[in-house]
Amino acid sequence: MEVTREPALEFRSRQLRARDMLRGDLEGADLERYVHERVITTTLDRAISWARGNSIMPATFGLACCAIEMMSMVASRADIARFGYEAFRATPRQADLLIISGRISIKMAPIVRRMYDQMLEPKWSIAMGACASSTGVFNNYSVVPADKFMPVDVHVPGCPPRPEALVHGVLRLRSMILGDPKLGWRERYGAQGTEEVVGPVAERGSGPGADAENVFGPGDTAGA
Amino acid sequence: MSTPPHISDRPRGEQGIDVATAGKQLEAPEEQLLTINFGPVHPSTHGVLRLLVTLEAEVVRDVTPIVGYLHTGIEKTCEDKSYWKVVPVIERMDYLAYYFNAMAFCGAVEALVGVEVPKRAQYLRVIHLELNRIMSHMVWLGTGGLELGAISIFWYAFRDKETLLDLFEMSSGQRMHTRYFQVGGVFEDIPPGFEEKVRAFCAEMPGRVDQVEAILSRNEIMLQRLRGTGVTDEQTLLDHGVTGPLLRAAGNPWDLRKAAPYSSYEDFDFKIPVGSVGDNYDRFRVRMAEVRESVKIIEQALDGLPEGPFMTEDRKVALPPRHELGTSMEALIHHFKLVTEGFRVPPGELYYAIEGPRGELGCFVRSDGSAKPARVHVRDPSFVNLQAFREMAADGYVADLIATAAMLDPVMGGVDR
Amino acid sequence: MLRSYLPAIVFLGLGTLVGLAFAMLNTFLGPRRPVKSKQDPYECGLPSEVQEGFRFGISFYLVAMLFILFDIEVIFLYPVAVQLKAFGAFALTETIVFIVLLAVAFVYVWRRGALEWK
Amino acid sequence: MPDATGLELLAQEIGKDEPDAVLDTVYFRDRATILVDPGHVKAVMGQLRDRGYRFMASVHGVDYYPDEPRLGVLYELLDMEKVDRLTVKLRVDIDTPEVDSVVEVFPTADFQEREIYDMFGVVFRGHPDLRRILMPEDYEGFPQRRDFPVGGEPVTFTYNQSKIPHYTE
Repeated sequence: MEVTREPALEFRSRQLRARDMLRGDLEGADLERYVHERVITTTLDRAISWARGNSIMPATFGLACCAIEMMSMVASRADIARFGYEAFRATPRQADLLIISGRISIKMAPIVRRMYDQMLEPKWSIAMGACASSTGVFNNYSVVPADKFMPVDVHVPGCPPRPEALVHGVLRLRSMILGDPKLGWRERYGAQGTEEVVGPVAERGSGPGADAENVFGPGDTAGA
Repeated sequence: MSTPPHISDRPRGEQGIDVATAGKQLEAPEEQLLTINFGPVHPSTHGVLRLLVTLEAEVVRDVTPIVGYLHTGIEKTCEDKSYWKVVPVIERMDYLAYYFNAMAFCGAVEALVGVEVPKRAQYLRVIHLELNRIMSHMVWLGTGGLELGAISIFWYAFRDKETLLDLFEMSSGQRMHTRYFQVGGVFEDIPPGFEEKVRAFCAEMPGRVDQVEAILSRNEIMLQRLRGTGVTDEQTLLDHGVTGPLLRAAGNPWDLRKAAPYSSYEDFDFKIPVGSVGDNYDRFRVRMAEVRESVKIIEQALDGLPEGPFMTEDRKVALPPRHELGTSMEALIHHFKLVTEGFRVPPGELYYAIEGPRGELGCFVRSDGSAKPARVHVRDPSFVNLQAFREMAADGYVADLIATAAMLDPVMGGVDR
Repeated sequence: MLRSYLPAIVFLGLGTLVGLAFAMLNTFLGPRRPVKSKQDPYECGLPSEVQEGFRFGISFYLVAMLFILFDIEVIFLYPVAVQLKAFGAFALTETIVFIVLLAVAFVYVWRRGALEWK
Repeated sequence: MPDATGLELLAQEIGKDEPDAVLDTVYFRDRATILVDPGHVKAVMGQLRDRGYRFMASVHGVDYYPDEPRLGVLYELLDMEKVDRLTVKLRVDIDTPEVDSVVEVFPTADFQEREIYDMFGVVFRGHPDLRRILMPEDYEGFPQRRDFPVGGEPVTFTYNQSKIPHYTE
């Protein structure tokens, strides 16, 4: 299974051509093509999304243990300031990224939803940690996953995720905003059809998971 | 307030108290008083603490802490897990003192089962407990500095916190919630390079504390903000059940590590820092001095670290070592029994208290003879200390309210459980 | 005569243009998702109970007035400080008189206790 | 810890002033517990406070599901001078969960009694502000009782995937 790389323009070759252009060694057709590629073709949307992607201001919204790792992300080792996202705004009026760092109890859910509603447009949200993405360790009466009541763009796994994992999540969000989301592992390695949740028999089509039959009888949770 | 459709259909009557009249019984004329939410989403409430504050211009007339916004039902979840599975759940309760939660629970269960923890495991536990106490004080220092305007202190404090998390990762494999303590001892012996790294940390830590003290302790702004604010006398604190650095700052040297030594704390000599006036400045100095004392304890524990097993030999409770499984049949049976169902604890109930970074952290465990605890309750110091917040913050300025909340250091995971 | 003011006018025009652009840019480019609770006042995540007609205490205005007073004084010092060499000793004495006048006002305010918060 | 004989002496002393207040004394794992009749809990607490147990560490509720007076309330008392711990326990039936509040004697019981009311439904008479503290104010049911389901979401697997609505609907 060969791996699909980015389009042909390798980073190294682009760097060399930029250097030639700066030195003035690039003329004729090469110069035309270079200018055409770099300057003219950026549409207004891509320019705006480039500006938005590089100027995200997260909201200081710490809930539980993940907030401590979020603070470590701002601290000196896994430093988010390298990407310009260290300006944590206290009010939703000035923030456009809501990092839900911690477990959301049913008493806190309407407040998280209200905080998300009162944020600036365009806004994004990251469900940090297992408790915000799914209920994590606490699958009980009092914890609500973030997807239940608000749209979530990036789920960062971990309990708590390492600061580097959160920085990776934020960078994944940035590449989503810039319009070329990084390929998920299924698309990159061509593994569609291995999802463990297969549709009902009627809609399964012919993919590898099509002939999955239920080992346990309905309602039998002995294996879980 | 109509919430969007896909929020759960439970009616959302938020306001138990009638907020409009909350501050009315005070003597100031009505239109002067403003009752406002110093609410769950606030940069200086250390998590999701909500303070219903009644203000008269800048003076706080009345403050009511409203908690519960991080209630995760941990005690109910513990009743559904076998004993050795409870440790990771209970560690996520007070998420800055995870070794202390595990120590309280393991201490209670060891007392119930009657298992004896080997000397080396007790020393390893003391080392990790004191490292965790320093880490908890560093996070308090970082966030407390942010609230008092000393922004750069956040980076000083979190630099030391990162070294500590490296040590935890080295000994147990994970930065936070390490599940390093087991009922009957410790999960793994410390790796070879661990001792040198801890000694290096202990060598440089007092210098770091001196740096912070040089910046903060004689800083005029800090003195103005902390000295004389949030003053509470010792008897009020005792009536409200406050323990830990808050009580010691008021002059009462009550520390369970000295009063009722557990896990061989009696082998180490260390002093208990005690304040005199009981204001925020004393609380600040007491915690900084506690960090120095913890470093002393760690060094003594490392010097006196005995050889021997790091886990109890009682196979009914502890997993047999890996190599034994290949040879002895009993080890295989014990291993199978422990892994599938876990060990059974004779019926009984008891309360076991240790000294957490914020006060007395007690764990009540009741067992009904099965492999799952029938009831686990953790007496969290922040939850009890919050009750004295009204005595500390009433009739002060709003700025003093923030300084007092910073020095109280409530961790909402422990408060709401 | 108009020529000597041209740079100032151009500067003023550009200033307002750029200011307006940044203010209005978001309304044109940003997506619109009107939600009922978006316009409500933000009170730490909870619906706000404060009535609109709430009157602030008088001490707030007092502090604001004093601040404006002494802030303007500093603003006047900047141009003098920049061109002190050009004006020579005359400007120096003029500034000292200006500062002494305001210092007298400051001492009066201080003695009356307007700086302490009642 | 008051050892076994000390516990008996203490129980008799309390019994003298408060007739039939002490129902039973338990000495388990060298920890002393006094079982008290719910009606006399405030008087017993006052006496114990005068006898030196001036600090109350914790108040917590327990649901002894199978055996009969189901709800239990435990008070952990601490004598700081003699470093002495004592547990006062009382059992209340689930249909009439009424107990006197001890907030006048130990103000630290305020939040903790509200938590027991919130989690178990034990009503504390005379409590200044008995409301739910951890759950939303309009929540029905008492979560920590043994008959209250743990709740939570069924986990989606292949076999039950069609029965559970799609995760984010």
